[in-house]
Amino acid sequence: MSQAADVALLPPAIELVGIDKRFGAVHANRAVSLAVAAGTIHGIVGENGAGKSTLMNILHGFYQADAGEIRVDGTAIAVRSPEDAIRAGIDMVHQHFMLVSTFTVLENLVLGVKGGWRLAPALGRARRELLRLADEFGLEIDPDAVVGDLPVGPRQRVEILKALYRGARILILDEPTSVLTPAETARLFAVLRALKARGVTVVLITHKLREIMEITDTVSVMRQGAMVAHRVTAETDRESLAELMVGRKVPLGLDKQAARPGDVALAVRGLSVVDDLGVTRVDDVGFEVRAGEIVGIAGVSGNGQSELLAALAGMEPFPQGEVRFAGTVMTPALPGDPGDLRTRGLAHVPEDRLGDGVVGAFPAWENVILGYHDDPAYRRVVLIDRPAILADCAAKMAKYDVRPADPHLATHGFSGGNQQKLVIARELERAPSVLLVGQPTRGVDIGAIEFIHKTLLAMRDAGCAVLLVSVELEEIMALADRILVMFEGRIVGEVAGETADERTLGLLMANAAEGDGDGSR
Amino acid sequence: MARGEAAPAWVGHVLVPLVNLALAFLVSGLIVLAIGEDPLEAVVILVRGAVGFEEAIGYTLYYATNIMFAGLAVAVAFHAGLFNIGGEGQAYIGGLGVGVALLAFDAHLPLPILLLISILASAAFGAAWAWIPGYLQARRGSHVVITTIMFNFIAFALMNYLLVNVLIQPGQMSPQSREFEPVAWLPFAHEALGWFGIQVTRSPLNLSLLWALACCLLVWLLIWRTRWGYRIRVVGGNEPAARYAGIDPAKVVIATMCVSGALAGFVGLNEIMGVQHRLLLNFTAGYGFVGIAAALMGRNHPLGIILASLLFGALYQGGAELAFEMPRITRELVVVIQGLVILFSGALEHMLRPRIEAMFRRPAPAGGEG
Amino acid sequence: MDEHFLLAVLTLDATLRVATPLILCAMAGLISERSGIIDISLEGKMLGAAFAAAAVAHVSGSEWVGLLAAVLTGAMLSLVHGFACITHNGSQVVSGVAVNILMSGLTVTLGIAWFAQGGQTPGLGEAERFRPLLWPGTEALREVPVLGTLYRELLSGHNLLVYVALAAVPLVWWGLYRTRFGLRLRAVGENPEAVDTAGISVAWLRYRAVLLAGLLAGIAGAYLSTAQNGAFVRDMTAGQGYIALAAMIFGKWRPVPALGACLLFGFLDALAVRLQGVALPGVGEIPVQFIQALPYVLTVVLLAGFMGRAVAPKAIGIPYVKER
Amino acid sequence: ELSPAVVFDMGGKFDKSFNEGVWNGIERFKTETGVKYREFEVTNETQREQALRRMAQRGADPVLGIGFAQAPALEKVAKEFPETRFAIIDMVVDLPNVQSIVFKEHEGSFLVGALAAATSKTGKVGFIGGMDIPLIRRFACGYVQGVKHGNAKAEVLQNMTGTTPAAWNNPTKGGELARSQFDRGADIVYAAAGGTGVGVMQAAKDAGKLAIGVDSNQNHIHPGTILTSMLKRVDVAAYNVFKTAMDGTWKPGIQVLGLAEDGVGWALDGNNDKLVDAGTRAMMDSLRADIIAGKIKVHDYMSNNSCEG
Ligand SMILES: Nc1ncnc2c1ncn2[C@@H]1O[C@H](COP(=O)(O)OP(=O)(O)OP(=O)(O)O)[C@@H](O)[C@H]1O
Ligand SMILES: Nc1ncnc2c1ncn2[C@@H]1O[C@H](COP(=O)(O)OP(=O)(O)OP(=O)(O)O)[C@@H](O)[C@H]1O
Ligand SMILES: [Mg+2]
Ligand SMILES: [Mg+2]
Repeated sequence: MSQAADVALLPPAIELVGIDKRFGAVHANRAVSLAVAAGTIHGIVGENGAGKSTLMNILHGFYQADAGEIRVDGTAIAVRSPEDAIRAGIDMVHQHFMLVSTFTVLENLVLGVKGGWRLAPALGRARRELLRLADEFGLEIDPDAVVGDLPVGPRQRVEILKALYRGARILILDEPTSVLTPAETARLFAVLRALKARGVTVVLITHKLREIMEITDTVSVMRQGAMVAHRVTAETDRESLAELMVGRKVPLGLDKQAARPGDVALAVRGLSVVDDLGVTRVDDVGFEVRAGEIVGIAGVSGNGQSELLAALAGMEPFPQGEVRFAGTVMTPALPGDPGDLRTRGLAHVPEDRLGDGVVGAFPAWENVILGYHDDPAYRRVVLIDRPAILADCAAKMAKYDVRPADPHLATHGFSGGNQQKLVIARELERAPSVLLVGQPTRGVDIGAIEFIHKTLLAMRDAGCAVLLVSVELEEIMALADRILVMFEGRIVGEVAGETADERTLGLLMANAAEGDGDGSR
Repeated sequence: MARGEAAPAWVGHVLVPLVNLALAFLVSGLIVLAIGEDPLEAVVILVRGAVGFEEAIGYTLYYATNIMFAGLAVAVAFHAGLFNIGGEGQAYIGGLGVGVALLAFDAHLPLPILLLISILASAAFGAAWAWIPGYLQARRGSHVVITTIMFNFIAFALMNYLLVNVLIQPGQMSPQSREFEPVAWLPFAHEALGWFGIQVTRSPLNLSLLWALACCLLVWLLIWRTRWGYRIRVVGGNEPAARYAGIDPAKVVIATMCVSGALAGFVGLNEIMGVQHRLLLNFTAGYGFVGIAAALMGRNHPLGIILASLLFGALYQGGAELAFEMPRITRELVVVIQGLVILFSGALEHMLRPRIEAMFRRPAPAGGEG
Repeated sequence: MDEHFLLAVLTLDATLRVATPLILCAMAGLISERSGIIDISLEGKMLGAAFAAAAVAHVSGSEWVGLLAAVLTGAMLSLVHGFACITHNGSQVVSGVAVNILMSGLTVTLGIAWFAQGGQTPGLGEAERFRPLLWPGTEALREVPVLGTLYRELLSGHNLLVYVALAAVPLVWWGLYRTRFGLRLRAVGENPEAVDTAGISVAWLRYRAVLLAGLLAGIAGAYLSTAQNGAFVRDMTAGQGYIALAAMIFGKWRPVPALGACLLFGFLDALAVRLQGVALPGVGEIPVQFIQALPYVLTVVLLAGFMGRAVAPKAIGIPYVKER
Repeated sequence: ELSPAVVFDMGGKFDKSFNEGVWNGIERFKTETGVKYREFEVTNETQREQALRRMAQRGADPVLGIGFAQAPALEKVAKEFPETRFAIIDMVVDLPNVQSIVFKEHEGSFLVGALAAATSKTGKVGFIGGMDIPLIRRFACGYVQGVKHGNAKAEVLQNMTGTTPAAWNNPTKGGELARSQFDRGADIVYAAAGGTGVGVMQAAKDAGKLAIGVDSNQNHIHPGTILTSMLKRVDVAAYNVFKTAMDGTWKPGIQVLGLAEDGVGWALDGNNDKLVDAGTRAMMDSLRADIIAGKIKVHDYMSNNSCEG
């Protein structure tokens, strides 16, 4: 990047000066200052809970800072609400999508836009503008699709279109890529570059340092609420950023031994799953997973991976097929029961941890027994054995470095990464014979990713059969011994782990996906 | 955030509720003043009438017993994510169970067995009345709020029919059954205390208070200390997670509604076996609805429900005393005061909380978790 | 045959009369709940408004001023409800219960204080009530067989508020689905954060929703005391607010199905009234209590048999708190 | 020195009928004698006993309980306070210190039924009760006999308002019931339903039909619309309890007040005299005389829990 040195000379589009924010006793932002030059892409990295989202939410007016100043194009402005921010041209794509899932794309688009009281003209205008934007940035989307029916990739496109439609000059994206496939990420970055070319200033939060290196001009690092470093991207590298974030050296590669597969632990034959609307989501799928190997399932999200996992875990009945595991056979006539499967040694890390994997309102210790609540070890006669569970929870928290290590904290009070660690601890610590894992590191910081990957490999080496579903190609390639590619409910290819590379896999997924370009349905 | 709480616990748990209560009384006082009575005197009469003498305490506790049962019923259902508005009907039918059982057996069996039968009958009848809405919710998706409202009306029609046509004491004007044999009367508190040589004034307070307190303990154990309660809370907290955990939400919903109905049915135990000693119309007197407020004010926790029930019991009894002593204060004005208490202590409980807690906040520990 | 036809028409006519307050309240509840605020206080608002309407109509001599008072009362109670659960994040159910209890006591207390008739308001004269409106041509069409009867009995001859209730349904529908305000209202009941981050005030939107609900419940109250009846009587709402709530849920929080549910309730009620004491062929005379329970039983049966799961607005009942 | 007390029942003293009648009577007593009384309105089953006992404890005498539902409580309390004089209306409590006053509602209802039959042009009349309970059946049964006596072919439509306590305070439902009866051809409706009757009378007025009031004289509510009111002189009864206690002529025992005792009757005043012509008046007088003389026997539903005698 030749213009790297110029970046610092450009006038700042936004300046945050001495932003301070407390949530109760938690000091989320400590006198944070940040300047982002106009027309550049600025990255923010930091561990889970470092205060990145808080800082950006303050810039967007969602939270109010306790102290500090926000300047846009050099003038201090008061940002008391998102309305003020939007008026100043600041818009944000939030970490958790801010979409109304029962609305269509178009309706979501016009939600925040001012204008007459009748809806029809506004929708008409939005439709035209949407087509134009889609054209200009390659952000195609069906304006009449109901958002709840869309896969995450297109959903995020809606979020970006929302901001563009409102005429954002400064666009904040909070972990936009954590839910995207590489192809989708690439398209997002193309959009960001196009925006940059038109003078839009972009702030990008991500945990993936590769992406920081790829797209940003400058980058800031946050740790424990404070801003610890600003760097010009071209003048730094992943290792030093990782060290700045975590405060220690983080090895970025995994040393993985060759697998020593044993007996078949999980056998799937002719499995089909049909959803509530009668659409076939999994179509005649068959494969085997052996003890001591990791089988990865790659694919663009929404191609049946979720339904496959749900069916294997006994959560979803299926009209066709047969699943053999630990001496039981699940068939349409004999549907499995998740509780029973668990006692036979099946563990399941669900894709959607807050949706399926935990009860948000429960304290951590209660979620650590979810699914295993009938285990005699957790009860005395009829009453549950609280001390035992608390001790168990504390042990798991220590082993998996869950922060804060407080078993009594409500689960939704943990960051997503730490929630994930809780779920993983719960499922892995039972020494299962078969482990189903969906998106194990979605939205998790690099320190934690490293830990989770190591743990999964250790499980494999201990003889567990692991079925890993992930949209992160990098992750699949790093972990899986065999990789199956799923497309439209079918398995369209298999690649050995050591020979796989991003190009072949991407091609497999892309070739197959040709007819379904934007993934929206 | 729990960790960040810097104000002492008593401020949140004692002071704030007291201030809210005072506020409710302040507004009530203005109304009392407006009708030309002395508000201070009214407060004195109200408080004295609620807790000032043995009989008053007896009545307060007697009302609290009913409200506890009804509140527990609402709370248990709430933990499974169900809004059971049908406590009134379930209590009514629970009372029917007690009545029918005692009419059948009171001449033949001793009290302990009759008590056991009555507890079982009220629970079974109440549970049965809640089972249908529960079943329909779980298996047919019929919204439990509608069905329980409907079942309240149906319960009243059923009871009206049975009392007027079947159970009425022959030759009686009043649609009520015959009086049970005295052996089938749940001992009053004044009688029970009398066994131990403690003399207190008579009141309708009876041994079902003990059962209510036992139920509070049992509900607490059930909800927070057993895996059945765990299942209930998982279903209420996150239904997909329940499915993930191998818990069948439909079964839990049905079972929880039955438990809820059984608890509501115990209102019938207190009223029919404990106080009225006969089956009669309208003995539920709206306790099922007050139970909703008590449960929510008590945050669906048995301890909170006990406190809320005591508050409501005191208002019932003190309010009656107030209407008795001050001719210009009608029973409707007492209802107004009750409404204001629910408004300020329940719905507006967060109004002053932050400000009051801020006044007592200790400086936050340096360098909070970040 | 002709007589049966007339009776059928008259039953439908009664259905309309009975359903009117239900429709108004169901629409009120729908607007409020679509914005995420549970409205158990329909009963109390309607009661308060009924009292205000009758009291003010009596004092002023005009049903219109009474209606205004009713609407203001409904709105005021909505503000109380909103203050508790929008501004102060109180429990919506507790707040609703409080309003109901408060109104049940306050209406009678004020009634005794002002009119000394035991909480009842003085009976209203012809000029102080909403009287039936006779549509033009009713007499001319008198002799036309079927149409004449339908026109005379079913369409014409209701008071203004009945037509207001009927008009409220398409209006609410239009408002909800065809205006920007409606879009935002529905959004805030599903995902208030999305509305907030779009730069729209969640609180102000919800306040407007509960105010509209208060207005409609106010009209329902005025209907009870100044149109359908000619005075306020204590607790005269007799649980209709709850029935309206049930109808709204029955209608899955949508205006037209909710209207259908209200009409169904009204019809079952009107039917039950006419079945009392009638000996049914084969069964003989059914005990009156069973007939009285019939509407409720049928509702449950219909609900279980023909209605899928009703999905409530996602954010309903949850106070919108950003920082915990 | 006399300190009388009254305990109203759940309907409350302003229930537009029965309790309110009592209230009117004792208010008259208060204005005439200047003696104040204590009062209480119960809100649930348990308060009856509490209130009665509290009255007795406070030295009230006599203590008047209103309504059949108070009988068990009054019996209990009267035993505890044998020195205190008690009275109960609508129910018999057989104790040496209790005066029980019951009315022959069926006789009064018979009379207004006969008047309805004589006035009806359609040969169909209606009856609207609050709740289906024996007392109301007694009203209905007497009314039906009166109607049939006046016109053997006449038809009586009957409706009950509800099954919850709201049945006594639901004018809307009352009005709807009345309209349904008008729709079916009735032109006179007798309401024995407390506050619900307000709606019945309003509906009659709106429809240009006639209504019959109950308990107290309700003719003034809509002059020209109320054919008559079936009077149940609880006001007189209540007044007498206090008055005799004051005079020292109070006696325990059972008083059955029928037409002969002027305990029940029908109301004729300036508000309805145009509705009842001279011939009809004469007929009513002779009917009354016949009942008193025993020439006409009005069957009491309570005697055999059936309207067939
Ligand atoms: N709404 C809130 N209420 C209370 N505390 C909060 C809230 N949001 C954030 N916090 C606190 O602020 C701290 C910073 O959170 P923030 O969301 O900014 O982290 P982050 O850097 O975005 O983390 P992640 O990478 O997990 O998204 C957290 O540790 C948390 O304790
Ligand atoms: N409602 C809340 N109350 C308290 N703390 C909260 C709340 N919401 C978020 N936090 C805190 O904010 C931090 C980040 O939260 P956020 O929701 O951004 O996490 P996340 O994106 O799910 O986490 P991750 O980046 O690990 O996936 C966490 O440390 C958490 O403790
Ligand atoms: Mg974040
Ligand atoms: Mg995050």
